[in-house]
Amino acid sequence: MREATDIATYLADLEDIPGTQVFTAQRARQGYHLNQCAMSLMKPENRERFKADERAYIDEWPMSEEQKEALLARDYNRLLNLGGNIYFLAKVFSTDGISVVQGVSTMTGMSVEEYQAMMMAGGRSPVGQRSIRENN
Amino acid sequence: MREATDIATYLADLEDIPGTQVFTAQRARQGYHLNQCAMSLMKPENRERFKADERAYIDEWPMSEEQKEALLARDYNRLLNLGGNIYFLAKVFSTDGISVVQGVSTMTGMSVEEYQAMMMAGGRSPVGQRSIRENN
Amino acid sequence: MARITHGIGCSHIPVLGYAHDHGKDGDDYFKPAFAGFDWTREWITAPDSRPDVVILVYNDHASAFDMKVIPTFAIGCGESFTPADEGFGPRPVPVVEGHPDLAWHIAQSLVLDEFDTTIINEMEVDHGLTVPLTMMFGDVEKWPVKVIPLAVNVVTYPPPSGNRCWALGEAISRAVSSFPQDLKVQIWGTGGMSHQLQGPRAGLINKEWDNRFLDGLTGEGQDLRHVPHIEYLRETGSEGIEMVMWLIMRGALGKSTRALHRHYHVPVSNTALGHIVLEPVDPTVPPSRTLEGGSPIAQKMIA
Amino acid sequence: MARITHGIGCSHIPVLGYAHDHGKDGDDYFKPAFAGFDWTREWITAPDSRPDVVILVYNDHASAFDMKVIPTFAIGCGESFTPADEGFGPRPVPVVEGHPDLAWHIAQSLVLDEFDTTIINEMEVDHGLTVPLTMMFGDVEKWPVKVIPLAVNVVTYPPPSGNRCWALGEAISRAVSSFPQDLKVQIWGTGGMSHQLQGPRAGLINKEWDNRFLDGLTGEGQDLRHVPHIEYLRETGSEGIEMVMWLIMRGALGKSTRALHRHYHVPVSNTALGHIVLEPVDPTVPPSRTLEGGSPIAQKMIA
Ligand SMILES: [Fe+3]
Ligand SMILES: [Fe+3]
Repeated sequence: MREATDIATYLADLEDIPGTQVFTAQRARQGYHLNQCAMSLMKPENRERFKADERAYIDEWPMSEEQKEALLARDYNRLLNLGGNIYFLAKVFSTDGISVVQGVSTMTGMSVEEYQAMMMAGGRSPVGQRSIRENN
Repeated sequence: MREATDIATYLADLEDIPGTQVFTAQRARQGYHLNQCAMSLMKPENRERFKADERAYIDEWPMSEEQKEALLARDYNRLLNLGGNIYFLAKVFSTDGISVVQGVSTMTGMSVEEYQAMMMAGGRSPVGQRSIRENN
Repeated sequence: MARITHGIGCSHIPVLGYAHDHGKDGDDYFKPAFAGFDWTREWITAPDSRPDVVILVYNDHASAFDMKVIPTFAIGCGESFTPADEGFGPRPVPVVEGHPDLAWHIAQSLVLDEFDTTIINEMEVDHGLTVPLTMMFGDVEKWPVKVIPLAVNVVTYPPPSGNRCWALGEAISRAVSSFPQDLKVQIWGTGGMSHQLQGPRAGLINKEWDNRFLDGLTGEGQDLRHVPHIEYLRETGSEGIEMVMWLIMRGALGKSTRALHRHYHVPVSNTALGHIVLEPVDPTVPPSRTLEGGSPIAQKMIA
Repeated sequence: MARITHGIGCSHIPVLGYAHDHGKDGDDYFKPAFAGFDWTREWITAPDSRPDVVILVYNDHASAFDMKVIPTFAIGCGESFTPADEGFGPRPVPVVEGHPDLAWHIAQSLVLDEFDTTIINEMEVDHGLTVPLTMMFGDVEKWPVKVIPLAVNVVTYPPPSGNRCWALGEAISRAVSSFPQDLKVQIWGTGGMSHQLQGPRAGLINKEWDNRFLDGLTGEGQDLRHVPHIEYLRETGSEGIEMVMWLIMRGALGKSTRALHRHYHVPVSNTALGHIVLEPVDPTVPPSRTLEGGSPIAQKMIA
């Protein structure tokens, strides 16, 4: 029993959830500068500079080209895959003047209207969404 | 027994040591800006500004007049009494270009030479210096 | 002596702050969400139940803490805390006044009790802290309570376990009851309930699980302290993990509780809104096993 | 698998860094202090005993952390750490390279093991960390080891208890031995021994107590974990409390140890210099009582 209780087993389980990227150390490390860059948009003067020239602004951060392209494209699923964290990326939603619902809906493959209709109907059911290996 | 184990009893004991100011929360709060000001002297540009006009520099910090006077006078025992912490105050030693031994000796009522001689002879004995109430 | 009189659980959904600040709380969409707080707003300002201080357990959402420093438990010991600019200007709500005397007392007691707390003297506070204040007190010139922020890392994995959170609550109860001033203290656990803000699975809601969780907070049961992180993630969405913070609140209430009020509403934005007001029935918490002063040698040193 | 091969205790007296950096380590005053490290310098670079990584337990002296944020235990997970300017320019020593893989592994394991660690990704390191590196490795172009800084609050009261420090060491040992890469890891406890830098009582030295402490680090005894803070303060001076950090090192070595080398010298500046090299005899540490994965529900979730 004791052997199965270490951090490695714990972490392996976190990868078993459909459509979900848990913000583990590995992702935190990969996305470090991406997230720090997104967080810098909390300052109004940085938001202005970002809006004036997005590419120039993000070139100040030591991110990978892939991360930069995904950020310019507002491809949030890709950003999550590259170590982005949603609370940091939400500063980009605000900068773009879109709501959290709008931003989040872009990751689901639904239109905002479809996503909102799903939420009004009680949200996405956990059935079939719990585990990749158990398919439940 | 359990009643005697809370933080209040713990803290009361810390006040029972001769010639010693333990850096408790109370002192940390009282000395907050004094210590932050001393720590700012880690930056070379701040050391220059401080040396150019000490009073003007420390007036930028919301310290009490008593703290300011003690700092200008390099009265370290008084600074400890007013919430200063030695690791923060040591940035003032460095700024003044004096060694830690020199700075520390000023608090003991000895000359640097007397203090150094005491250290060379094995340091101050703990005998009689352990407890005010036990006088041991 | 100070004592913990009640615990409150409450989601801290940012759009509720927005709705309140822009006078939209009467709109059809928001009305049922806010209506469930009418009872609490009346109760919490009544002379018998009004608290002097709230220990407000919440998480920072990349506002005060960036990736440079990630404390597991951080207790705000400052005089006051300013609302953060989360990307569209700070919320137009009062500055939050702290209670440094009690906060430092708790912080010091926790360290002696072998909780490895981080002390914070200056920080801004985001919707995680200000939205629950708005839900409870509405539109005020000045918050009618002092607030001790207790920030918990639930963003970078792993967050503290449910068991550790519950145990922290127990230690907070011990610390509060050794504070000499006569104060009524509430503890609030915030965040949740089920929600997921990321990826193709975003929008997940689990009413059954959330309501079982609310059930589990009352009575004598301690099953919730053993729910592992992976269960929150699978059942309640990636952001449902915030519910571990409610367990700090529950742990601080002691052996058994009863609910005075309960409210659940779906949807608010992406999230299931939950709210509960709990009263201790038997507030006993276990004695510290670990307090430095509890060791025989320490006892001998203490006159 | 990674394993903790040895523990080292070592004072981190700033003037020794100064003496080294200015070529004064051969001076009459400093020579006996440095001479006690000759054995260690040879031993630690020998192929059998040279470590790949050092977990370096130290305290920051108002260099990286000001009064705004005071973490009890902070683990450096960054790629590298630059020497701090403590008031007269940074020491002319190499940048300290971290081991983020192992550091994050330990940090995560500790949180699951119910230690409320703070993760630090960017910080400067002061004499508390760089002086022990100099004492062990001398004048080098590049430190021959990776270093994981573990900063402990021993400045603002209360520091963690001796028992908590020892238990943290045990948890670090468990974490290291679950790291899959084959690494020789040393753990160093630094600071102390007896000294007081403040007030009329400054200059206090207690050779008897210090040497009993060194004795207590070897063998099977665990008495040191129960020494209360007030005893360090009374017996070893206000800055002698730094010795609690040696207990993290000792705890990580397990059930029993033996000393390979020992050195004690008074005075160096205001301080009693102590140094010890320890080898585990029986490295067993107790299993975690608290690991989230240890709960039956978590076990069921783990396939
Ligand atoms: Fe939240
Ligand atoms: Fe030190």
